[in-house]
Amino acid sequence: MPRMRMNQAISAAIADEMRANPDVIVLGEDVAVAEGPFKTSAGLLEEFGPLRVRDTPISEMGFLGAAVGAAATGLRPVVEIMFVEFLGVALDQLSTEGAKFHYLSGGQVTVPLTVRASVGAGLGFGTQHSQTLESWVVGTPGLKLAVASGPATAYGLMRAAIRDDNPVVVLEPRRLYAQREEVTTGEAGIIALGQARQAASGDDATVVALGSTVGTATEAAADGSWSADVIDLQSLQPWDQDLVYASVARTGRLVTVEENPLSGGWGADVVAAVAADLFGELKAPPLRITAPDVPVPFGKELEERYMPSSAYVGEQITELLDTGRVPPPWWQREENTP
Amino acid sequence: MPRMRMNQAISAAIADEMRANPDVIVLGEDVAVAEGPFKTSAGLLEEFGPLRVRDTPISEMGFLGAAVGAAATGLRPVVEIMFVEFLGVALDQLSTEGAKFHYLSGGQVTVPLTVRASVGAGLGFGTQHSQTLESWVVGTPGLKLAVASGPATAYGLMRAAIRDDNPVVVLEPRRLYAQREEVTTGEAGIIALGQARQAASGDDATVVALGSTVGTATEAAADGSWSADVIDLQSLQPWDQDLVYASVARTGRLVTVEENPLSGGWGADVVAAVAADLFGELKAPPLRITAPDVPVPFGKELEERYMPSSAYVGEQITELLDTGRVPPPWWQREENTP
Amino acid sequence: MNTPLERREALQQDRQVRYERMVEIRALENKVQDLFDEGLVHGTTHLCLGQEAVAVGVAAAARVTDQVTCTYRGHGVALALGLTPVQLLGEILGREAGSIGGIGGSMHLCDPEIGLMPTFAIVGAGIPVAAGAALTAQVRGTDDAAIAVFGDGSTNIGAFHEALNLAAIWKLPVVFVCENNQYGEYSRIDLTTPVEDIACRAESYAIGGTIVDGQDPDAVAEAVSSALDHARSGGGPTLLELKTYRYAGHSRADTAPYRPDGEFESWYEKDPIVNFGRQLLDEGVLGENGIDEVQATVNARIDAAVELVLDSAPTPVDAMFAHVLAP
Amino acid sequence: MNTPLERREALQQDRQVRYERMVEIRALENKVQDLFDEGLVHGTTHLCLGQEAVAVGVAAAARVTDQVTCTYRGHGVALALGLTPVQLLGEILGREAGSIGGIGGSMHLCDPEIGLMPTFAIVGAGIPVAAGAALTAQVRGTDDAAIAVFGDGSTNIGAFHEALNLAAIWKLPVVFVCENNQYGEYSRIDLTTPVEDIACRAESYAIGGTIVDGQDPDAVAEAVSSALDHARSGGGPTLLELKTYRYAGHSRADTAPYRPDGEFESWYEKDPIVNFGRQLLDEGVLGENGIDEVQATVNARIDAAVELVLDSAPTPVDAMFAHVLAP
Ligand SMILES: Cc1ncc(C[n+]2csc(CCOP(=O)(O)OP(=O)(O)O)c2C)c(N)n1
Ligand SMILES: Cc1ncc(C[n+]2csc(CCOP(=O)(O)OP(=O)(O)O)c2C)c(N)n1
Ligand SMILES: [Mg+2]
Ligand SMILES: [Mg+2]
Repeated sequence: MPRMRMNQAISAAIADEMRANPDVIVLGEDVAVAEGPFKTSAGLLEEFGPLRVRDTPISEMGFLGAAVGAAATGLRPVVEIMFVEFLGVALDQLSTEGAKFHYLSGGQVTVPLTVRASVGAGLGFGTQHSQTLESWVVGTPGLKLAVASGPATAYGLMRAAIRDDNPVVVLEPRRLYAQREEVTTGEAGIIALGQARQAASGDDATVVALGSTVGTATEAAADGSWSADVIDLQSLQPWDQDLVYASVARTGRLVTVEENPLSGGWGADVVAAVAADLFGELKAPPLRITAPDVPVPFGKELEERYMPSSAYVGEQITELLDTGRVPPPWWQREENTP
Repeated sequence: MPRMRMNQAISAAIADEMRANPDVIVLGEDVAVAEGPFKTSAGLLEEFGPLRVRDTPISEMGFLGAAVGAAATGLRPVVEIMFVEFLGVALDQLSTEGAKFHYLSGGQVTVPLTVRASVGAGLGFGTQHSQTLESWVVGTPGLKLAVASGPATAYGLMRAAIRDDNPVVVLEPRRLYAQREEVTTGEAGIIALGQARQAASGDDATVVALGSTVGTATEAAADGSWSADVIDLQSLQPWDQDLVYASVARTGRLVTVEENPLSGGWGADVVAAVAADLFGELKAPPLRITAPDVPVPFGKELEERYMPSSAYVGEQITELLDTGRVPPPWWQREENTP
Repeated sequence: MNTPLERREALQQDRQVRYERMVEIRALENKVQDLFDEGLVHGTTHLCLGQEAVAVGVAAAARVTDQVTCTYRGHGVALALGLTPVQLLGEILGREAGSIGGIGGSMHLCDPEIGLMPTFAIVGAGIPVAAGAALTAQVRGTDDAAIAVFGDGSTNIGAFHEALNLAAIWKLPVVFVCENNQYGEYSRIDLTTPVEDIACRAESYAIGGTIVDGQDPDAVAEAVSSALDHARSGGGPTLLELKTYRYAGHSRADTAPYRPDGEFESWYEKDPIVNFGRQLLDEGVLGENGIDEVQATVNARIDAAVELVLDSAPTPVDAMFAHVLAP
Repeated sequence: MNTPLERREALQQDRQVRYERMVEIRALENKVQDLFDEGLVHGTTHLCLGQEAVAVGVAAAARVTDQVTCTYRGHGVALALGLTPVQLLGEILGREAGSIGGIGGSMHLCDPEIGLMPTFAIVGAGIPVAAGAALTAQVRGTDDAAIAVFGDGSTNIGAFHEALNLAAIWKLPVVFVCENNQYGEYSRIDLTTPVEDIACRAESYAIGGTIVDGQDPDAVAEAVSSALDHARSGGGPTLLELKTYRYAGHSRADTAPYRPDGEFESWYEKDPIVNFGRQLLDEGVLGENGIDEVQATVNARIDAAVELVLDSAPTPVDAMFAHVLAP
């Protein structure tokens, strides 16, 4: 099992799919010659040539739209949106065109498109380059959405996304690109979309995490005075109700750990579903641990506070278990309100 | 109290603010000479002239961006996005620029911008012109979001939005434009942003509705074998926790009625907050009544089925009260899954 | 009734069929307006009356394996490409017989067999998508091409600019066909667009830009053909501006009160059907009673289609759950 | 230390100050690189080394009441407009002393007093926003104007096209200043842009498009001035293409290995600071030791600013809760 960084795992996943299928192409700003601003397409131009690996002009609407058209006519484009915020200039092509083509062709046209985007805070990129923005994507029937939590899931989800016949968005927490771990490559490493993964086991709570917060939650669970199932959701649309429900049915407590602001965050969907369907099984109120409702601040210390840390996750869960009540978030304790 | 249609109420609200403040201007496609595709700017060009009421080229990114710039330098633009889907070609200016200017100026710049958009199904406009898409807007710190539920709230929210020093999105359920009611105009008719309204009172449940579903929920409550507080949320960001919590604390049951698909819908935020903060007070699981996770279909009968009807709301709530369990949605009963 | 493919082939081979198809488009659009006025059409609809030569010229020039994107004002292009009146009316009236089973309505047609990609209700959106279809041809090394058909008003939106730039730099085999019908919704083009001729915008991308008489199906077919040849031979994209005129209002109930007096009349002198009919008579392609015969054939066809569709099964409710995701 | 307004006025009045400001920009950018290499800068930063004449020329031509939008590569424009080295370094280093209190970082500067609108980290986004600032002037009937400063690569994005079209049709008092520094990130312009001169894109909007020597602050100031005059007198927008060159890589660690051999050297012969300094010496505006003196003054100022900022209070954590919403 090779040990690799997450950006290497992504490059490897794309390369493996490109080897397997000549229809897979790669588009994006500086993905070819420069091998991607985050080196997530290393070696691709060299191996697959300029017909299949292309640097684009700065025009996300244009090249994402072209990718939709290419996908609808037989290719399997992998498009890089360098920072997820740039979807703000291109969302129409993803959500209103690509996601609806299959429906609007009566099933005659498929759009096997993969849209990769880097997300999240922690590297000092500032307010316009540090959000996670799952909410822009999640309420769109016709789209799938997966989020990598490290090299192995990045590899496995990327390959599944490229093989899928639907438009799939894969979000890559930017601050994990340099993280290393052993990665099962090849067919065995592929992770089915819609399937979650149990990252740790325990009895006191079910902690559902996504992307960058999987590590945070796992660390918190390892340190804790309590033990929990930590579930790496991996896919957000669709999400794995079976695994989450089975765990909550056992632990009786649900906690979500989210890097996004509270409002509109993905955890609300999970909490709402569990509260509806497992009402009788809950021993404590569901707890969402999130960032505050503020734009992502610059500054190392501020950014670190903005994102839930493992210590903070640990404290919040401890208090939930101790009191049976949802503890106030750190900013309320410090009397800060956005 | 004049009786007016919702589009007339909107025109009146804008006109009243334009009279009160010469900085208010109106921009959009065919809002001037043609008085708006839905006649929501009737009389404005005539009264306020072409300097302040302007038809734009088809370029939502361009004119929304111009509105952000105008707002940041002292005007109070009211921008029409004809169908909310068109935000897909312009979201950057709303969410990544306008919403963050105040923050990114250290409070030196304000952006008193109002973005109006028509939303929703029911008029046969098809998949790309029938969504509600609150989810594109709601998770953005720095933005406010209000939704009209009829002529009176359209008037009151519009005036509040134009007066607000922040970017405010006001969504207008398209199929209510022709609805009539008496409208309190003038200062007394203004509705503070962030404040909900109790549309009906009762004991068995708290039914939280928004926009087009307010009428649906109120009708269901009037017919029902049960009685409920029906709350017209009016604002979604921020939303009125006080009113909702006070009601749920009394009724012990929460139901949201949403026109959007289940995934990513606004009701999840409300349910998650209530489940966390009023866990002990809930007598039954929270119920979300929504549209299915499918693109909005064309065809009168399909569209009508797509949107929750008052009969359906009535049945679902009845079953919740009878069984103490969340009833399956209609499509599950009919063994349809998207 | 012929299949879409047969209809397309006939049109490509035969100028009389092109004439007939223009007559069919007009008759069908008028029928849609009637059905709308009778309250039988749910929702909205955008007619291409007056623009028939564009549709037919494009379809005559394109190969069946070329891909075409067009807009909500796409009934004409769809029929010209080969979509049958039943497929079209079925869609507009929400029947299973519609080209996508009635789930889409007037703005959403599609038939991959004849190269009709899903049509677009978002202004400008089809332009980059056509570039993408051309990318497929380029990557696969076929000599297929793509065509984007869009309006004059759409040339002010970012997607137009981005698509042309991308296609130019990659020399994609795509032809950008701007139907300049003088209006975007209720606004005359000069109120929103500072240039007289949209073709001049080609210079921003160092590609060819040509003004074409959009009222003449032969001229359209020729211009599109030569742009397609250029594209197929690796020369990259071309922008064609087809000058034409929208006879009806923007959509359904719009009576176009904003039109200056006499404008409609002066364009009607250039009516594509009247003129092309006259030309085919002169050439002897149409016989003495040819015009009336074509009209009668077409009317019968449309009437039969309307009857068939009105009698056919409406789209069932559970169709909304199909094709959300590919398996 | 002078206030931003004083700094701006001095620059507008005095060509020697313009020279000094260019030297300051360069010294400051070099210092930012040093601080970055020392690990003191969190995040990323985009230097405008080589492009100093653009910044200074624009600031010299603009009134203080004109509004300017610029990009993440905006340190130079900000300093030229009057932002102090302390405000800039404070922002980059995340201190309360920063122009927005350190909450934004290198890409997010702002000072309304000198017309510096919040700077943009999204390519193209500032272009329509500048058109909007011009709209305010037009609606209010002042004769202020707006200026958008953006890169060559940004002219391929939709917002550029939409903003120019809108400004043209409304004759907004705005000047579009394209800093053509030959690269967008790691891609040479000819890989992404099919035209040689971006100025030609003005024709798509029937507005003036002019190529300007972006290495000469006088030429820049003159071109911007005359475009501003045109704008103020109701003539509408102008597109200026300022040919210049980015000495550093795109951001932080990029060493620009993709540059062809000799390219940097040939541009360095046109170095704006060297050339303008020489010119001012020739003209006698600078005395014999003027160059060294200016450098010494600037160095001292920057060193003092760095010291002051490094000793100053970091942005407190609770600052993230301020200014999310206006009261
Ligand atoms: C992005 C977007 N903005 C606005 C609209 C509303 N709209 C529909 S058609 C139309 C006019 C388009 O004009 P043109 O491109 O000239 O095409 P035509 O209708 O004349 O064929 C507008 C503004 C839309 N569908 N999409
Ligand atoms: C919409 C968007 N796409 C991509 C980027 C990433 N990006 C940042 S700078 C840059 C290059 C811009 O080139 P140019 O406009 O020439 O400006 P320069 O950096 O040369 O000043 C790119 C692609 C972005 N910030 N925004
Ligand atoms: Mg038109
Ligand atoms: Mg550049």
